[in-house]
Formats: sequence, structure tokens, C-alpha cells
Amino acid sequence: MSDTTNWSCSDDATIENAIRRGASRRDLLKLMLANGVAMAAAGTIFGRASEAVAATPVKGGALKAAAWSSSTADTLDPAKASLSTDYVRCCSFYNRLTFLDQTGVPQMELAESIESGDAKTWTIKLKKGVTFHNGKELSADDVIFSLKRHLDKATGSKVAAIASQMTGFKAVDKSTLEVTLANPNADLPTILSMHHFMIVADGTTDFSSGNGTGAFTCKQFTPGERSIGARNPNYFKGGPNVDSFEFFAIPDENARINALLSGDIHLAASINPRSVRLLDGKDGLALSTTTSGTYTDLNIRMDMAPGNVSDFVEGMKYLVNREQIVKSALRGFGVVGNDQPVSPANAYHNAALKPKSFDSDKAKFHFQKAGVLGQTIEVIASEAAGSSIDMAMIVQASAAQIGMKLDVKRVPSDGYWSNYWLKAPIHFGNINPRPTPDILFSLLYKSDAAWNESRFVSEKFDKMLVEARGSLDQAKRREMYNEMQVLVSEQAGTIIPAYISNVDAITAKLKGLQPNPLGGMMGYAFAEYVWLTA
Amino acid sequence: MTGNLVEIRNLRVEATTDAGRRVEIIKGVSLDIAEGEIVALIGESGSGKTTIAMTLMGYARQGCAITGGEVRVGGVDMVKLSEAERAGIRGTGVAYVPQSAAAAFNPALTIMDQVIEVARIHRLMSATEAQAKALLLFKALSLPHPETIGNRYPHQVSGGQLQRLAAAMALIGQPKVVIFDEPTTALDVTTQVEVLRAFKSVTAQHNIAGVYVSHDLAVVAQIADRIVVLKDGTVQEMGATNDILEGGQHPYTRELLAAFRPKAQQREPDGKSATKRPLLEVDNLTVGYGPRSRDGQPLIKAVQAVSLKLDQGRNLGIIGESGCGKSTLARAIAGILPAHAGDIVFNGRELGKAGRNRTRNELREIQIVFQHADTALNPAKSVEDILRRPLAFYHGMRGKTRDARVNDLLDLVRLPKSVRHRLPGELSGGQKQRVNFARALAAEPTLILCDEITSALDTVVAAAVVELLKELQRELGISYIFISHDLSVVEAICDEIIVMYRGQKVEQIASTRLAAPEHPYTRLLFSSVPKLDTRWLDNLERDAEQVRAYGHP
Amino acid sequence: MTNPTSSGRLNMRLGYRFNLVGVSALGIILLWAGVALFAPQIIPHSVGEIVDADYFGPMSRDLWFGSDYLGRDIFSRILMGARYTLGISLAAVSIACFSGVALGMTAAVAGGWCDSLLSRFLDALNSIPSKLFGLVVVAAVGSSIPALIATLSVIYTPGAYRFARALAVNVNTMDFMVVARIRGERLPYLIASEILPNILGPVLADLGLRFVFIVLLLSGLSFLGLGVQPPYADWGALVRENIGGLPFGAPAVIFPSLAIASLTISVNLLIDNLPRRIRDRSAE
Amino acid sequence: MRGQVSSLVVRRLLIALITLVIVSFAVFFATALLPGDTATILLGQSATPEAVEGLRKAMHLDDPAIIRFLRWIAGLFQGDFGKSYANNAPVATLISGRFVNTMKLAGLTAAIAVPLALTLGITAAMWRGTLYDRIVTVGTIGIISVPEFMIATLAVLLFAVYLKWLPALSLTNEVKSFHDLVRIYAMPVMTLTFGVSAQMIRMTRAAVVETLNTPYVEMALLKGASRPRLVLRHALPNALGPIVNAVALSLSYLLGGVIIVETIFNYPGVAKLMVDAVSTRDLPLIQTCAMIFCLGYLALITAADIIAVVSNPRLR
Repeated sequence: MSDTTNWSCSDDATIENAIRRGASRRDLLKLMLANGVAMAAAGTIFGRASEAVAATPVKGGALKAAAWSSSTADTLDPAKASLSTDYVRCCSFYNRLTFLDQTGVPQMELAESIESGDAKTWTIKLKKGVTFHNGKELSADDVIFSLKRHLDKATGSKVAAIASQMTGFKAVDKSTLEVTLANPNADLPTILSMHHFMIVADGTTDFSSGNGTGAFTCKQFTPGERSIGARNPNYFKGGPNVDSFEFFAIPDENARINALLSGDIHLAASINPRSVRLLDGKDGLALSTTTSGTYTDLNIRMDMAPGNVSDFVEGMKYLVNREQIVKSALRGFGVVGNDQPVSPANAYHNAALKPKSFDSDKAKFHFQKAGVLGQTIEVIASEAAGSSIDMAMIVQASAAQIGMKLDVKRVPSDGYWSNYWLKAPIHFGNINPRPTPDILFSLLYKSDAAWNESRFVSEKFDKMLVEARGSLDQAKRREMYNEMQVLVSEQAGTIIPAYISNVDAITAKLKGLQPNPLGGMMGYAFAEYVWLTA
Repeated sequence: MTGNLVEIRNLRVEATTDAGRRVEIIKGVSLDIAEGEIVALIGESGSGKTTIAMTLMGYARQGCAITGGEVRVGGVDMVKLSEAERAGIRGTGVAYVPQSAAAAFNPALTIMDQVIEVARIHRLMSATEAQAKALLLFKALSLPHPETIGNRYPHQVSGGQLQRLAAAMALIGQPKVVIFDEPTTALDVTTQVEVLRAFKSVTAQHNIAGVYVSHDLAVVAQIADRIVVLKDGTVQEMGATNDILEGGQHPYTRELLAAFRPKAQQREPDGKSATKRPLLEVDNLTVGYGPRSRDGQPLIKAVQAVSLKLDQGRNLGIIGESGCGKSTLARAIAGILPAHAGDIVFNGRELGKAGRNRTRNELREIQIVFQHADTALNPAKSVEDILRRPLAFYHGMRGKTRDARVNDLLDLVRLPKSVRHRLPGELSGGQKQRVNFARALAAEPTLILCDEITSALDTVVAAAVVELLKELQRELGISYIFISHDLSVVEAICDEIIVMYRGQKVEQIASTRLAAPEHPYTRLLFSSVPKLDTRWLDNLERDAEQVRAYGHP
Repeated sequence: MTNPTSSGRLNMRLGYRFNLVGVSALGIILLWAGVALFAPQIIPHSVGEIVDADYFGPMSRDLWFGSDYLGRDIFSRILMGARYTLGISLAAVSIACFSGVALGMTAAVAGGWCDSLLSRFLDALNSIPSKLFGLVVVAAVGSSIPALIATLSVIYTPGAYRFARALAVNVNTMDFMVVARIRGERLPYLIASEILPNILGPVLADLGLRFVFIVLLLSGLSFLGLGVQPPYADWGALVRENIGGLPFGAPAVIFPSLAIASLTISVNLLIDNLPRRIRDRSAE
Repeated sequence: MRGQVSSLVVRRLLIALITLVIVSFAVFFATALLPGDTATILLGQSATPEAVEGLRKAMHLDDPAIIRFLRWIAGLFQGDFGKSYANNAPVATLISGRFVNTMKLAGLTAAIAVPLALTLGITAAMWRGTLYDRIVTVGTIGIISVPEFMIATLAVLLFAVYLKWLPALSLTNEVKSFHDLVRIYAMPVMTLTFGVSAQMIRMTRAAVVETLNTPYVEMALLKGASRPRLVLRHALPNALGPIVNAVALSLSYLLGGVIIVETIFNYPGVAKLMVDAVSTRDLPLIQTCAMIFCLGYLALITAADIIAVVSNPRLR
């Protein structure tokens, strides 16, 4: 594979064209990224880009945006939220105790302050003068009800596992409450910034009315079709800039892009890297890229053949051509990963840890030692795990060159997570961003974790996990997390070729959209902050 | 206008076969028609008589085209006119009476709309005037309740009435020339008499010239002033009606005349067979269609309590007009249509009502031959395959013996060996009927039911087939039940004749005493058969009350 | 539409008469059939190999039809795709037509309860929209090639049944059927050698028409992501994969569509210009 | 007249009932084969066994499928279409909005496609063999051969993206004026008209050509009738039966077959709803959608039969 960067003359033309059009420095960066030019410090891209946008907000206008998936299972119940569509609606109708800013540091939202001496019992003071859409005053009971309901099986909450560590709740007075944890966890403020922990009114059972404290009141909500919100006049953070916010889904990607191109919508969420070229050269449009920690990983279960032979796992780590994956599968919209879940967007990311570079001879050597060179090995991929099919194709092509036969078996996305994920010997997974390393490690790499994709078992790792969780000493915590990342990268069977950037396409009229570590569309909370120029 | 109304000079018409080759079907025909004169064109099917008549309207059927000569009608040469100009003359200058009026009337429109359509197309008169004129014509053509018949639909009116309505439709535009294209072929003899009478009076009354196309000399004799005899697209002979009837010179004309007077069977019942048990005894047979009412009687009783006997080697004729139940009777005997009551005894054994509950041998002994040979032979199978199947099925013949037997069968029915590999579609009507017959013989039956097998054939070909039947009876000793509405054919072959009317057997006459029928209906039926005498129709008095009782209105 | 362009002698012996349109249509179909058969031997690049660093590349000497969305050679993928589009469609249409015609003839000849039972069942099947039926089945049993063939043939059997039954009912009223029945022939003989030869011509034309519908439905299913799954790809899947390239006219999406259109148009033209059997021999 | 038509209608209704029962059982068995169930789908990645159990009990999905299906049918008789598994909303409300959309799209398309196809078909038959006839025939073959999603995508690219005349999406809830209606429905209706009318033109032309070769049309010709009169007054009334049947078959395609157009134009119709329902294994919703398609098909077929009988005096 010729290693020249594919900087063809047509790319120069695009750049000049962009400059002539007065593209801001940010667009320029994007264009260069779109054409696969590897930037040295990928992690800091989004940092620099954000300052250039601090213009003054404009009031008014009807915001229209489209996500990529919705079905009759759409819901306004934060606990059941499963898709980006649900997260966006929850952010517009409800609030959380805290939220993460661009740099990943938790900021206070409904909470005035969250403190704890021993990281085990936490006292949370609530802001005064906050009312629900139906006029009810926000109180500690609402918060307790919202947190406690995750433990009840009937709610079917997505974060039941994480919420199970909150064992005790006590309302000190109308606007203060105390939460005690099973064992100390310094990350509680960050955990409470997750979308599932939105605060709902005490005793709510029917969530279709979207009664929350959020920036928009819910005018209309038909699951599988659309939702329309109007500006909440007495919003405690000062009303949102736009008058109304209509949100629906256009599953067919081309239809979504065409809707943006023809001006029907202001934002088209999660555009597949392949279609970015569509938007090139179209003036009045811009891309907003967020590398927030989503990744698609190739999992090799180490408790089953052929993963039980360590040489095979080693060989596979050398076989995966990470640059090729970022360039052609992700079209440059991704950052090369080092086989561990903590992404560059997270403060604890261990940048020093370098991934195994692509080396087909070493891979062949390890495969020969593992004695699997001639066999046909099945790899399960599906559209449910984003870009996994394209990645599988690339790995299959490189394997073929060293006489290794990988049979890529594509399965429908329907029921992928229940039938193939965590079950097949070699398969692709897809993990959404989590705010803290502690959540990622305990969810995915703890020896007894339900989602331990490669059945990675290490007492040392488990002991460090608990220790790091409880310690309030930042320096010590960072050092422990770094070591844990090295452990996972070396010994676990999960190969994370790249952290995938989420690309949202917006019209130039939409301003104020900034990247956020919690995911695309500004951590799904864009509706509150963006504004529309004429 | 002194000259003739219609002058056809050296007319040539070509047709394109499906192989794309052009074949000349009318090879230079010339004839004239004077004012008020009716000329008959007579000849076998395929002789081009209808094609010539059509050229009077400048019309050629699918795939044909007028390639030469002139057709001047009232001084205007139709060949030279454009399609639009021709359309202008059709219906007003020249009018057409179709062969089968039932097919020529549009089933979705009322009769009155279609009759007055010519007036509407050419804007001759207003709708009300046209309806009044039509009413006059209906009365002139002696149609029943002329005021209301117009509002009915074609399927609500009988064949004979439709034929007369077609004539009214042709005359509404006061045409100078009318083309009669075999108008009475599809009718029963009794109705044919009424229709011919109506035509004759109307054409005389309006002094209309006409071309009468037919293959039936007797019918033509009643109505035509002059006769033109045609064969393979050329005129064989032309002359006044009486000259042709008495002294036709041309051999083909003579052959036509001969075919018309068949030799009667006149066989005396020989003593030997009288005592033996009859081959077939049918006792009180009732057959019907439609749902069964409580007492087991079918809704429509087509055959009511008919009994008959047939001795070995003898022939029984069943004659009657369409709808009298003769075919239903034949199908019940063959087991195609299970009878509801009565029993059929064959060779002393009682036969099951339906084919299903009869033994293979019983089915073999009785064979049936149908009228339309092109639906009775599978168009996709060669003659050889058609004949081989019964041989294999009944007699289990294989290979060599079977092929030899097929050759014998073809000889029996006087067909050349080359016919073996042909498809039914490539044979003439007569040839197809012979193959049909050969298939029946393949089963080596003792009784063959012939259901109107000559009705679809030209008189000459029909005569030849009848002769074949007689020879086969002599050689193989088969007996026939011959069903037909044509008395002359039945007379030629049968020893006993049964006359049926509305599902009942009204009379049984030996062929020797045909001249003196007792039953009034039989008398009406026999008297309606046209004779080769031009004055026959004029002086045929009809017993009014007989017509009312038995004739079709 | 007979346009007599052929000479006299030649077609006499053959007993069939071809016209230009019919022959050229047949040529295109045979070309695609050949491509489908020998695809693995004639493709310049292996189907999965990434040959072009860029994607949606233009037509070039090396890549005749340019590169697809991943940078693979679209020309080879079209040739291999022919196998799936032609193979699956042909298998499905022959199963559908075979079972449809057989059931249709049986219903026409047997009549009575058998006829109404069959008609009702197949009519019910016909009422479920084809794409949604495909969706439910693929979701249930996955979209392996045999499952696809089965789904497509089940969708098109009712149509073939209705058509064949109508033809057979007409033939069934003919006298030669009465003669055969009264001879004591059984159902199989009546169908195989009395009815089938008569309805074979129109049935073949109908088969051609259904083939076109199946090719289009297969592409439609692929468009919805339900058809042939990677690594295999039929033409419909190729169009779907590369639909992103349509706005800037990438050959990667245009050529597969042209391939589909060329196949379906030539089958349609062939049906309308079927050679006609000559019965003109009596004239010799 | 009454007797004939009413007995036909009664027989048709009986047949329709039987067909409905067959379809509902067919759909039930097909959906029963689907892997996983609503609970596992809803929980998605976090579908740990206990969570699935808990949710399933909460949505009382635990009793066997056949019981739930029979309970659904029982509910049907009281007009209760049951509750959707995915979001517990009554199926009727979920479907009613979309049903109106599907009917609107189907109605508009039929209003345009049927007259267009009939005129083209009839005129092509009228001038059989001329250049116009060949253009129409080759044109229909061309349209039939191009996949539907190609036509739709090209239309969107040309009119919405490039020319910006029409919206790419069909924003059904923003139709205030007739102008909006035309703008929003233009492309979906155009795409569907292509697909549906091609088949109708072909069948109409064949039916009219067949009736043109009948003796009574030849008789009318011999009465001096012009070609248009032959076709319109004589051939058409008799060709109505097969034509109406062809129209019914093509229109039945508009109910469920439009899934591609609904996907591309993001049109909220019943077809897309059924696709969602299948992905979330929402049995009552799938059943109701299937019933709607089946009823639509049967209604169209019955209407075609009745028109055929009424238009033909012989059967009346």
C-alpha cells in the first residue's frame, strides 16, 4: 500500500476555493481533515477550533433538526432513553444536576453545589427559584424520586447497573439532599451529568407530556414521527435563543443530507464519513466534528478458540492497519486509538501509550506460532456497530495478503446486540462515550463485568479500579488510570483501531454549536445554546 | 345513370402469410351489378367470395390489401378513395349485413343505438327521425313488438331477430347497394324461411341492388337474379339463376349441384338383426343443468324422458333445431353429462350415468366426434401424437405395431401419410374432421356418436365425409347415432330418424317414410328446407297456427 | 408488431422468424449470462481489494468504471454482481413460475373445492405488499441467498398462478379436453400433455415479465438493506452502497443502474418480439 | 340488476373475510419466527437477562405468543386494536395519522396516474402501429425497467438540491395552502405515478387492442365510424373489465409497495410504520398494518369486480 498521503491536486483546489469563500480557520481544519491528512496532535483539534466562534447570540427563529433513527419506541422517559433522538428531546425538556463543558469538567446545572468529605456520602444543594413546566417548584423529593426510580426493575432503566451503587437517599430540607454510595466514588458529579439522570417531577408515570424544568415546553410529541417544543419563558438559565425547536428523524442518510441541502432543516445529525464529500464545495454549509470517545472495537473472546491462544490476539493487533481504517473507513473523521477505552476527549487519556503499528510480517509470525495461518476464521460485523463492515473489509484484505483467510459474516442490525455481541468468538462492538474512566473500566473491563467483551480477567486491574475510584488525590488517580490503560491495551482482547468522530452537518445560519465529550450535537444539548442568524 | 350500379374490373387482392410471404387470393375478377339487381356469389369457404364483396366498401380484412383493378360503385372507384372518403360512403352508399349478427352487435350498447348509428355518424337526420325510420323498418321486417325491441340488449334477443335487426341497421342509411354476407347460415331452417322472406320484401320495396354471398345454392336460388360461381379467387361461371340451376356448364358448378341432392339411405332393415337384443336401449332419460330442486329435478330440463333403441350395424338420426336437446342427449349417452333419471343399457349391460363410474372397456366402445374440429383436436399436438394416445391408452400398443396402426387409420379415413407430422392448424376443415374420426376409430368402438360433424363443412366436403362414414360402416360394422339440424345429411345416412323439439321426442320415422311425417312440428320442419326451385319460397304457404305454435317468433 | 425483415428461404427451415429487435435483446441477455458464468475468471481486480486510495474515483485505464465508496474496483464488482442478480432472479422466477403454473393448471382442471382453496390462499398471499413481506421474512431468517430466493419465489407465485389458471381455464373448455376426460385420462396426463403445450408460449412471456419484476424487487430489497449482504453484492446493493456518489455523478452508482436497466429493458423487448412459429409450410 | 350485483358483493365479502383470517395467521407465524422480542430490542445494549425479565413482566409479554395473538383478535371484535408494545400507546391513535397520510398520497397519485395511464393506453391502442404507439410502448418498457429508488433519488437531487424548487422532505404537517400541497407532494406523487402508470398503460393498451379485433368493431367500421369513435364508443365499454382489474392491481401497490418512496421522502406512511413495528417486534402494530394492507387490496379487487359486472350488460 503506497504510503503517500493522497494529497491530490483536486484537494489543493478545494482549499483555495474554501479560502476564497472566506472560510473560517475552522472550516479550513475540517477540509484538511476530510482529505485524510493526519494531524500530529489529533487530541487538541477541537480545543483550538472552539474559540474562533464566540460571536454574540441572536434571539428568535424556528430551529429544525433531524437525527438518524427513531421508531415507535421513542420516549421522553430519561431512564428508558436509548437513542440520540431520545437524548436530544430529554435535554430540551429536562435538566440534570450537573453537565460537562467542552473540556469534560462537570459544571453545576440544577445543583448549587455537590460536596463530599469521604467520596461516600455526598450533600447536594439545589438552586432556588427553579420551576417545572406545570408550575411546580423543584424540590429535593423530585431529585430523590428521579434517582431512586433507576433501581426499580419495572422502569427498565438503561443505567440500572451504575445507579445500583447509590444505596441511601435522605432529604435534609426542601432544597438539600444527601446521597450515600455503596463504596466511595469521586466521580459522582460527573456520573450525575449523564442523560439518564435527568430530573423529573416526583411521582411522574406518564412521560409523554415532557413535563420538566428544561429550556423548551413540549407542544407535540408523536413517537416515531416528530416532537415540537416552544421556548420556556421562565427558564432558570435565561430562555433559549430560538422560539421553537422541531425535532424528527430521517433514517435514510441521503434523504437527511438532501433535506439539509434544500434548506428544510438546520442540522442533520451523525453524517456517515463517506457522505462528507457530498457537502464539500456547497457554500452555506459547515460540519461540526466531535471526537467524543465513541468507538467500534474488534473483540476477540480470550476464553474461546481461537482467542484463547495469546499469539493469535497479538497477531491480530499487528494485523489491524489503524491509519488505513481512519483514512478510508472513517474518511479521516476519527483519531487512531491505542486499544483502550479512555479517549483523547477525556482528561485522563494516556497520550504516551502508543498502539501496535501495522506490521504484517510480525502478524504472520504470531499467527504461525498460534498455528492458525491456514484456517478460515469467522468475524461477525453489522451495521448496528458503526463502520464495522468497512473495518472488517480492510482487515480481511490485509489478512489475505499474508495468506490468512478471514470470513466476514455480516448479520442484520435487528437483534445484533442480543444475538451476536458478547457471544461470537470474534465480533465487533460499539461503545458510546462515558464521562469517566471509572465507568468505562467497571462497565467493560472489570473481571466480572457483564459487558467484558473479551473476558479480560486481572485481579491487579480490579484492585486498582476500586482504589482509584475512591481516592480524591488527582495526581495519584491519574497515575493509576494511566497504568490501567497500559494493562488493558497490552492484555485485553479488544482492539480499538480508532475513536470515531461524530460529524453533524449544519447550515451556516446555525451558530453557537460547540463540540462536547458526551457526544455529537453538543452532547445532545445543542437546542438550548444555538441561535439562528438571518 | 345508364351504366351498371357496380362495375368491378380485373380486381386483384393479396394477403400476407405469417411467414411474411405475399399470396394472391383474388386473381383478376370482373363483374357488374345493375340497378335493383341482386347478384349471388357462391363457392366454398376460401374461394374469396366474402373478400370480393368487401371490396365494394373498399375494405380488406387484416393482412389483406387490394393490389389491382377498379371497383366503381355509383361511378366512384372505391380503390382510389382515401380511407376518410371510403368511410363517408360506408353505410350510406354501400351497406353490409354480417354473417353472424349475434357477434356483429356490440354487447354493451342497446340495439336502437346501434341501428340508428349510421344516421348519427353521417348526420343524415336527427335522432328522433332515425328512431321513427327504424321503427318502420322493424315492422317491414316483421319483427315482434317493434316499439320495445330497440331498447333491449343484443343478448336479450334471439338469433333470427338479430339477423333481421342487422338488415334494418343496413337499410337505415338508404344505401344503393347492400352486401348480404351469408346472413342465414347460422340460423335454423324454420327461422331462415322468415328471415329470407323479410329480406326479399324489403329489397323489392326499396329497389335495392345487392350482393348475396353464400355457399347454399337453395337459399341463393330464392333471392338472387344472377349467380356467379367462384373457386380459388377466380370466376368459374356466371349467369341468370335458372340457367345455372338447370344447366350449369362448368364441372365445379355441376359438382355443387350434385352435392345438393344426396342419395337417400333407403336400406331395408334386414331380418337378422330384428330378433337380436338391440345394441343400445335408452329408457326415459332425463338430463338437465343448474341447481337441483328438492325433488331432484334439475332447474333446466334439456332432455325430458326420451327413450330410443339402436340395433347393431344400424344408424339412428336425431334431428331438431338448436336448443332442442339433441347434443345434451348425445353427451348423456357418452357419459360426459350424467343424466338425472332413466337408464342406458348397452350390449345388455346397464351403464353408469357418468363416465367416472364406467369401465375402461365401456368407455372404449362408445366414442363421440364433435362439430368444430379445430376445438376437438389439440392444436399443439401433431396428428401422429393425437392418434397414438388412444392406441396406447386402450390397447397398450407400443412402437412399431402402433405406428403401423396409425398408418392403417389414416388409410381408413382416406388421408395421405404426409399428414402424420402436421399440426391440426395446418389442415383444411375436411382433413381435420377425418383425423377426428380416425381418433374415434383408434378405440375400435362399436358405436360412434356424431354430433353435428358436417355442420361446419362446405356442402361438397360434407358430402365426401358422409360417404366415408358409410364405407366405414360397411367395412367395420360400426353403428352411428348422427345428430344434426340439416335434414339432407341425416336422410343420407340414417335408417331411423328421431325428431326432437324442446327436449322431447316428438316423432320417430323410418328413413323410407320421410315424405309423410305425422307430427305437425315435423311437417313444419321438413317443409322449411329450401329446394333448388326459384319459386319455392314465394309459394310456400305456411299454416299460420303451426308457425305460432312451433316456429321461433 | 411483425416487421418482416427476414429473407424467404433461411427461416423456412428453422420454422421460426426472428426480427432485429428480438435478436439484439437476446444478445444482451446472453452477454450478461456469459459474464455471470465466467465472472471469477475475467475480473481484473478481486472484489474486496482496495485498489484506489481515493473513493468514487473517475473512469480510468486501470479502473474501467472507476472506484466505489471504499475505493474498490466497481467494474469487477458489477461482473461478480451479475452472478447474484441473474442467479437469484433466475432461480426465483423459475421456482415461482413452475409452482404457479403447476398449481394454476391443477386448479383449472380439478376445479371445485381445490380451485377455490388454492385461489383463496394465494390471493391472501398476494395481498401482503411484496417489500414488507420480504422485510418480515428477512428479519426472521436473515438474508442468506437461499432465504432470498425462497422469499422472492413465494412473492411471485400467486401472480404466476393467477395468469396460468386464467389460460388453463380457457383451454379446459375445449372439446379435446372433453374427449380426453371421457376416455378416462387422469389429472397428470390432462395437465402435462393436453393443457401445458397450449399455454407454454404465453407462460414463457409471463416468465420474462416476472423476471424483470424480480430483478427490480431484489434491487429494491437491497436498497432497503434487506437484499444480498456484504461481502456479496448484487447490482441493487452496488447502487445502494454508492448512492452517496450520485450528486457528483460518480460512475460507481451510474454503471450498476445502467446494468440493471440494460438487463430489464432487453428482457422486456425480447418478450415483445418473441420469434413466431411459422405454420406456412402448407404453401410449399 | 340488484340481484346480480348484491350476490356478487356478498360472495366477495365472505371471500374477503376468509382471506383476512389467512393473512393474519400468516403474519403471526412470520413474526413469531423473529429473533428476540420487544423487551430485548428496547433495552438494546444494556439487555442484561434480569433487566429483560423485569421489563417483560412489566409489559406482560411473558405469556405465550399464541395467547396474546388470540387476545388481540378477541379485542378486535370490540374495535380495540390493542396497545403497542413499544410505547404502550393504543395502536389506533398511532396508525390513524399515518393512515390518513397514506390515503392522501395514494389518492393524489391515483388521481393523476389513472387518467394519465388510461388516456395513453387508449390513444396508443387507437393509433396502433404508428410512431406514437411505439414511443409509448418503448417509454413504458423504459420506465418499468428503471428501479424506483433511482427515479426518486434523481428527482430529489434535481428539484430539491440543485434547483431548490421543491422541499426534499414531505413535511406533511405544514400543508396550509394548495400551493404547499403541490410543492410538498410533487415529487413523491411523480415518482409513484411513474411506477404505477407504466403497468396500467401496458394492460389498457392490450385490452383495447384485443377488443378492436372483434366482429362488432369491424361492423362499426363498415358503418363508416371513424377510428376514435370505434375505440371510445365500441371497444372501450367492452374492454372496461380487464382495464379496471389492471387499475385495481396497480393501485393496491400504492398501499404497501411505497416503502421506498416513504423512506426517501421521509413520508410518515403506514408502510414505514410497519417497518418500525417489525424492528421493535411490536406484534399488535404489525398485525394491524397487515390488516390494513389486506383490506385495501380486497376493497380494490371487489370494486374492480363490481364495476366490471355493472359495465357489462350481459352480466348485469
